[in-house]
Amino acid sequence: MANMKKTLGLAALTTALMALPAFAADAPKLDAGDTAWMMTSSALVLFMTLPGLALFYGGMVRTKNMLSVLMQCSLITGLVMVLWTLYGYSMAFGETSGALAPYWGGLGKAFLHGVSMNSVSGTIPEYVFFVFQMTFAVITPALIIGAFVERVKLSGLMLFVGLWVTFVYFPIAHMVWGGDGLFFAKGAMDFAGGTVVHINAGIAGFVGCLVIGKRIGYGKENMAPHSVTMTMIGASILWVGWFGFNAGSALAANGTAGLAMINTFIATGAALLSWSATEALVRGKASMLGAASGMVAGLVAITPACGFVGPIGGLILGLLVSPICFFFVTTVKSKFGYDDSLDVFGVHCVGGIVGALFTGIFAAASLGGVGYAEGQTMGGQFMVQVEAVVTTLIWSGVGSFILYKIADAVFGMRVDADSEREGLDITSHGEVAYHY
Amino acid sequence: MANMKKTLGLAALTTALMALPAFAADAPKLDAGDTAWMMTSSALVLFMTLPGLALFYGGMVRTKNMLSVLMQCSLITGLVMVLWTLYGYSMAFGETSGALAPYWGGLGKAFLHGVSMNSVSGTIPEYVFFVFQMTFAVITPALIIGAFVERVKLSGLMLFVGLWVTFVYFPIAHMVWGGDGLFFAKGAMDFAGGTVVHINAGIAGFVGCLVIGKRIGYGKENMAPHSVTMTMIGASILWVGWFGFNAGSALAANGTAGLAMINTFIATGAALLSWSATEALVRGKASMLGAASGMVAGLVAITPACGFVGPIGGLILGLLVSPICFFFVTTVKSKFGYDDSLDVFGVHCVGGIVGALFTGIFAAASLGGVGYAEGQTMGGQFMVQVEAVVTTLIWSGVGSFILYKIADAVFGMRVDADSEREGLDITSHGEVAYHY
Amino acid sequence: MANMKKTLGLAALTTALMALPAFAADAPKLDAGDTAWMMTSSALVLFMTLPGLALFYGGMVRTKNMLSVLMQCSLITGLVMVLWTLYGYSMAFGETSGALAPYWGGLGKAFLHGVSMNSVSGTIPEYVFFVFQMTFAVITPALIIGAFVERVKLSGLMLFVGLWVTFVYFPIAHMVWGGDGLFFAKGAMDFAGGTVVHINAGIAGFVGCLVIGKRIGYGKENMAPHSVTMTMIGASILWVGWFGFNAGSALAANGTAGLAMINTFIATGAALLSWSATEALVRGKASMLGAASGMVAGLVAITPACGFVGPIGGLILGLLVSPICFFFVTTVKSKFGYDDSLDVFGVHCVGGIVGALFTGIFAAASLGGVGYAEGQTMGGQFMVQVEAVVTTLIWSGVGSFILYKIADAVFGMRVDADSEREGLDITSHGEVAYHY
Amino acid sequence: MKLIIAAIKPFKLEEVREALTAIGVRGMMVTEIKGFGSQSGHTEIYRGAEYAVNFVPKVKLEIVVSDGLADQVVETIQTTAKTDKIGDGKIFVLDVASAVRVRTGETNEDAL
Amino acid sequence: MKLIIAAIKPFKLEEVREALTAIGVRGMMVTEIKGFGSQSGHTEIYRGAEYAVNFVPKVKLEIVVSDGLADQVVETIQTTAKTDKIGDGKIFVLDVASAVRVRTGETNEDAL
Amino acid sequence: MKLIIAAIKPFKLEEVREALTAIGVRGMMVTEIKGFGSQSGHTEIYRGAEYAVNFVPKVKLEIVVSDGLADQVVETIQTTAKTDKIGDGKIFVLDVASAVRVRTGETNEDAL
Ligand SMILES: Nc1ncnc2c1ncn2[C@@H]1O[C@H](COP(=O)(O)OP(=O)(O)O)[C@@H](O)[C@H]1O
Ligand SMILES: Nc1ncnc2c1ncn2[C@@H]1O[C@H](COP(=O)(O)OP(=O)(O)O)[C@@H](O)[C@H]1O
Ligand SMILES: Nc1ncnc2c1ncn2[C@@H]1O[C@H](COP(=O)(O)OP(=O)(O)O)[C@@H](O)[C@H]1O
Repeated sequence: MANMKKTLGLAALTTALMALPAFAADAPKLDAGDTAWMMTSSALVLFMTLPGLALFYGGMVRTKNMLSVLMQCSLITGLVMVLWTLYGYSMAFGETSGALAPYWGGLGKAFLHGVSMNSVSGTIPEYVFFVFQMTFAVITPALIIGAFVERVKLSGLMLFVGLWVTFVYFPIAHMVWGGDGLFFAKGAMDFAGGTVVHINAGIAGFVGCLVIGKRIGYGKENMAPHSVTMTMIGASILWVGWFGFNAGSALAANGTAGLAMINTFIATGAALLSWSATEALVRGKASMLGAASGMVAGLVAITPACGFVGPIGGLILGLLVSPICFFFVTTVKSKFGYDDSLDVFGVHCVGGIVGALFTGIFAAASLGGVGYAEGQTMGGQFMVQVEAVVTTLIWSGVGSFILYKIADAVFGMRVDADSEREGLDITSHGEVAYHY
Repeated sequence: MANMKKTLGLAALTTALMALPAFAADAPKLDAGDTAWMMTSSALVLFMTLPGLALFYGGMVRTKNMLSVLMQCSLITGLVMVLWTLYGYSMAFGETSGALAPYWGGLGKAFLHGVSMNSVSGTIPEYVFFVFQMTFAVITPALIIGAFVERVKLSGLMLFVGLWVTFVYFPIAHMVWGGDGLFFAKGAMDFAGGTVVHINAGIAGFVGCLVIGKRIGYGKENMAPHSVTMTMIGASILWVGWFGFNAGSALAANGTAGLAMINTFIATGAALLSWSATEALVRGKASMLGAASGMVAGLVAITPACGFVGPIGGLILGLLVSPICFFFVTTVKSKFGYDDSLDVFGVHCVGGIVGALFTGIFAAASLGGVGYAEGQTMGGQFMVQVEAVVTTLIWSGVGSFILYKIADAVFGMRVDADSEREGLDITSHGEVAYHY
Repeated sequence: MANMKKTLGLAALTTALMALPAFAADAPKLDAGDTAWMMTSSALVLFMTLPGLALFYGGMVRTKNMLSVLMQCSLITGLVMVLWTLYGYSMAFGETSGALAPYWGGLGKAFLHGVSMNSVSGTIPEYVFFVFQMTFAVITPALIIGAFVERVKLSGLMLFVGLWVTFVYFPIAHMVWGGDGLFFAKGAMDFAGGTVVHINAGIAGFVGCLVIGKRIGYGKENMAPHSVTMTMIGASILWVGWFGFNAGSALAANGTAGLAMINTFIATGAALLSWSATEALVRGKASMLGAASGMVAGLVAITPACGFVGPIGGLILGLLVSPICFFFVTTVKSKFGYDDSLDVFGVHCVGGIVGALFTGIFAAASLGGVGYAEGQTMGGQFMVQVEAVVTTLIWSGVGSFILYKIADAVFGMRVDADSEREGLDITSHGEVAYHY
Repeated sequence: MKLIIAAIKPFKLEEVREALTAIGVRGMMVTEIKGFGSQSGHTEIYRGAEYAVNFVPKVKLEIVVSDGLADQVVETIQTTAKTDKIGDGKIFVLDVASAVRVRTGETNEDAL
Repeated sequence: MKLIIAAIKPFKLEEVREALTAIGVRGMMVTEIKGFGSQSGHTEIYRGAEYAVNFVPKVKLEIVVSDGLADQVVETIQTTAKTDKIGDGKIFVLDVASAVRVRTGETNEDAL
Repeated sequence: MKLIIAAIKPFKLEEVREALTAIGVRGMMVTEIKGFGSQSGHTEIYRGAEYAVNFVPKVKLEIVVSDGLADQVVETIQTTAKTDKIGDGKIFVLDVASAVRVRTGETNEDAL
């Protein structure tokens, strides 16, 4: 998301942004309207994870694993909130000096040290800024699990998540969003976290499904979603919540938020349509699961772009992303045979990359976008975007691999075969989802 | 919804409204509080359609058609968003001159031409005004499908919806809400779209179920709702989302929005109770499906009234509407034998008419309402309301009939008998909703 | 919730609060940002009841009683809204004089007499204040039903609820929140209604399950939740909606709201984790139902505390509450053998008491809280909290007992054994929840 | 006594039940089953994965009747459940050694 | 060997299973069924539409036992499942020609 | 003709169906059941309440074949469904008196 400093940085270069009243004020002062919107946005982003993402994913697994998915999302939520409070916020948004300053924010704000009810961040209470950012830290690792549900071991997963947010997410968040962060200087455009959240989680999931291996019976047994209804509810909630994610990333209720919002509507509607159209062309029938996948693909792709591209750019981006993701979740996945169970890679990583790259293009003022920083060209910006994507893929890919191995060595990352057969709900949680 | 011009027009006549600070400002200037509320409202109205309406309807069909309902709502959402962006917004809210100006807004704002991040509409970004209005355009055709689910053909339906929004919805929206619109001059009171949305969709659905015909087995086989739970979830989400629909129609976070909100609470609670009381009296038992129906009936009836009548007027309107709708969905429907499967006519059209007519009465200052335009009497206003209702019924009824026939000729509006028996989920979408 | 007067009262004593701009203004004037937040909050609290609480509870009962739970929540919503409009608001927030003034607000505002679109309460329309408070009055009796679902008789329940809000809830709300209320003078700290809502409902439920008796087959037959998925959805919605409940209780979008919000996030995340950890330690497995219970326990405990304690205090409170509630719903309940079916006592009453008492401790400025009123000490405040808790337990416990007996004498509070066996959905409502 | 087992199309259940009641059948057990036979199933596709579902939803009736009534029951089912389309179902008849009514302990034909 | 088929009230399942275990039954198959009999169903109304549901939820047990045990099984079910109310259920006994245990290939009484 | 009733592990269904098709079985009825046997169930805990679930999900096949095919069907099921773990299931064979195809009225072996 565009934190204050970042937005101010870009604003200096973009006349459009300078006209907004919010930026006219010199000394930051709490604004009730902005605060209202950011509290709403924070609630919306939590809503995305619980129950949004949990249902989107949960609907796609078999009944016997439903609760394990809901539970993994819930526990990740609790764990990351606690870690964020203890040191995560400080690592990501604290300020430190010295050689490590580009990589983390230090521990100065650990345990919310020095932050009070009267602390203000931009025009909103710092507490609200804290929770808004926290909801991003929560959903990112929750996204990862889609790649290896139905077989992952809970203790190993929780250890992995604790390590991953500490060594991958918090540092990357600092590098991208922290005013003195490493990537910030390079001028990569990522309005609401396409890189930090989606590419990051997508590649971590991909590595995870390779490390953990395929489900027993994969490709042979029927692994049809146990409730496409739940998946549709989840996707819809994701859409609604994503307005908080994207328009909330303006950190104010202003014209930029309005731009992020209109894009989050139009690109998603377009992606929904184009996924369905692709299915109709390729298979003769458009499925609800496809439409839900299209919604999410559109949301992912517009995330980095939503505050930079114009609505027609958003529309085109939405139309483009679905066929590309469709190609990955059908052709590419089946060709290489990895079991990325709920297509975290095919939708989040690929959709995130498509979004990041096209942001570099559609941000051009000539294409209806807000324009580039002074002196930057489309080609130049595109290369910056490529660099940001590649760096994230490598950092998160390699980091995740190491952390999976550690968690695997300590607790194991996979349940035994009998438990997998019987289902994680009974074997890991001692309960079953439905008694109709 | 009360667009700026309209509200200002009424405000000139109503001292109550003149007192509001929002209207004191001369030059429109972005207000963060109003923007926060309108972004929230836009998200809420999308929430009404996905997953609200989709679940409300989907719960009432048989399992084998669940996904088809969810899918129809999703695809309509995507399609109308794209059309709204391309030309719908311009047709409805653009400005044009000449003889056709009362009927449409021209194509001056097609592709969002001339609208930028800095464009302001009232006190909110025009982008936010755009998306708020878009969510209304989305839900209206989605409401229609309830009349003929479980047998409608997807391709025919999508063609119909594309034509219908273009030739029925966008023009009516312009006529009612556009400052130079035909009906606007007549002074019809419709705060949040009872006419444009509910009567319009209700009559279109009614014509649709007559054109398409009854479901196979209608009246003989058990067509009980496959999940009243989903219907209840959907109705609840509709209620929550409707605060965006109604209070958002004030286009600001002010006293008028507060009035719309209190009415949306009280009328709905009253209608829920009175539907249940009616059932208890007539049948000895009050059902959850009835309570959910009552909620929706109350919401529909209060829609035109919510910014004009006082809370006690709203309470009475809520108490009245349910028994009337109950009479239509039970006695009238079974007497005439049409298969309006989910009672789009009986709830939306009838409820909308009840609301429109009583708005003309309860708006009287003597009855706690905001009062009429200068020189208008209760009788006079009532006749204006009747005229608006009848005009909409005819325009939409006839227009829809023609468009159904066109869509039927091109793609067909109904699936074949075997597909209907087997269920649309498998035959139209190649998937099934549940694998428990 | 902290109504204006109360907050002002405390503010006078607390330098921290005095710094907030909202309190600098002399004459109350409508603020669009505050209004936006309070309308959002009102919608969120309705969302908590419908469908949040209804699903949280409904998922835990057997299929045959699902609709009865949804229906009880719905009917209570409608009934309390109507009563609140007729006289409840006046009783709770009206102003009267004389000896009874500490106990009720009179009938001066019955039927919303004297309240108009232009009435302002603090910085928001009084209509919005009205609906926000109404949503609290709605959810409290709905909470009670969890103690005796699956056997309660609808007519008796509705009579009980009507009596209960009139003679227990409205007076207690006045005593606690009314500026001239009895308890107000004593200085009890209860930010968002831990006493009025949770302890109050919890003890009423407890008395109810004793009066009504155990379910047939309790302890012998399998009474496993019919859908833990629905319970998880409900708990998640409760969490999201609770931001309206807690942060909305600041009645403005300011730093206090931000504090309430951060606590509502962190305490809940911590409680979710600590319930799961407790289960893992005691039983070897952490369940989804447990995590959902932990969420709710955390939300309940933080309710009185959220505007007074610091985030680390909130974190610790969250960690503490779950093991205590766990002990009550497992050991204590099975030891005494009462059938508090969905643990209204064990979670809401016990959690509410834990929250109320710890509020008295963690509010200390030395522990990161906002500090006590001038001259108050930690020990002194703790005793005030104890007194408030005990008074509520007695008032509500005794009052509820009498009202159950009246309702039982008039209509009966329990269905006959055959109806209970067959399930309330068919026997009380004439429908069944699912036809898969 | 005979046990008659029939697999029929689900939407025919109500009609068959009425027809059987008319000829004096007083009880039966009905189960939702997945039928496999010459009627082909359908294909479901979820993202990349394609599943051929070879089973078709059917309803199974199990009816115990006296020997005398058995033929008539079989015939009634056959004529009522028939739609002349593939997948209409099958009827099987087995011998029953004895029957008991739980409520009264009555046995054999008295138990039906 | 005999196949004993019983339709009983669902809430009696656990009790019956325990009673049967006590007399030496070591296996059974349990199916949720819709029962039709003299116990009447109920009416559901959804908005205008009224549906008479003639079926009542029952549980069907299928148990194969040696001939020697069969009578005792029938009696145990009858006495345990009995509530003296209409709809308590029926028990039918059929002859079984042979039995096999999948895991070991053991046959007939050894397979049970 | 024989009625072959088999209770097997659910994930073996597809494999068994294919194996049976290969030897000429052209139809069957499949039901999801709860099995009780030596394979133990599991325990579920919901807040305070602990439930021992003694049943294990199984799939029941019912197949009517000509007498000649019966042995081969039993053998095929036995070898295909076998995993050598407890709970693999049972196969029972009963005599069938007659069969009818609903669509055509064909009887006995012609009906299969
Ligand atoms: N040999 C069999 N044993 C048991 N059930 C059978 C057998 N053959 C068919 N059935 C049942 O009868 C149903 C209809 O059979 P099918 O072969 O599809 O159609 P038809 O009877 O019209 O030729 C199947 O779905 C299955 O449930
Ligand atoms: N002739 C029959 N064949 C098969 N099952 C039967 C038969 N008669 C009754 N049943 C089963 O037994 C159950 C109980 O029978 P019912 O006639 O209602 O009660 P009762 O046995 O007390 O007279 C029915 O619901 C049905 O499942
Ligand atoms: N006597 C029986 N009658 C009917 N079904 C049985 C019987 N014994 C076992 N079954 C069925 O076979 C399944 C497997 O039996 P079980 O005893 O668990 O394993 P195994 O056959 O490997 O010893 C059971 O779940 C049950 O469905």
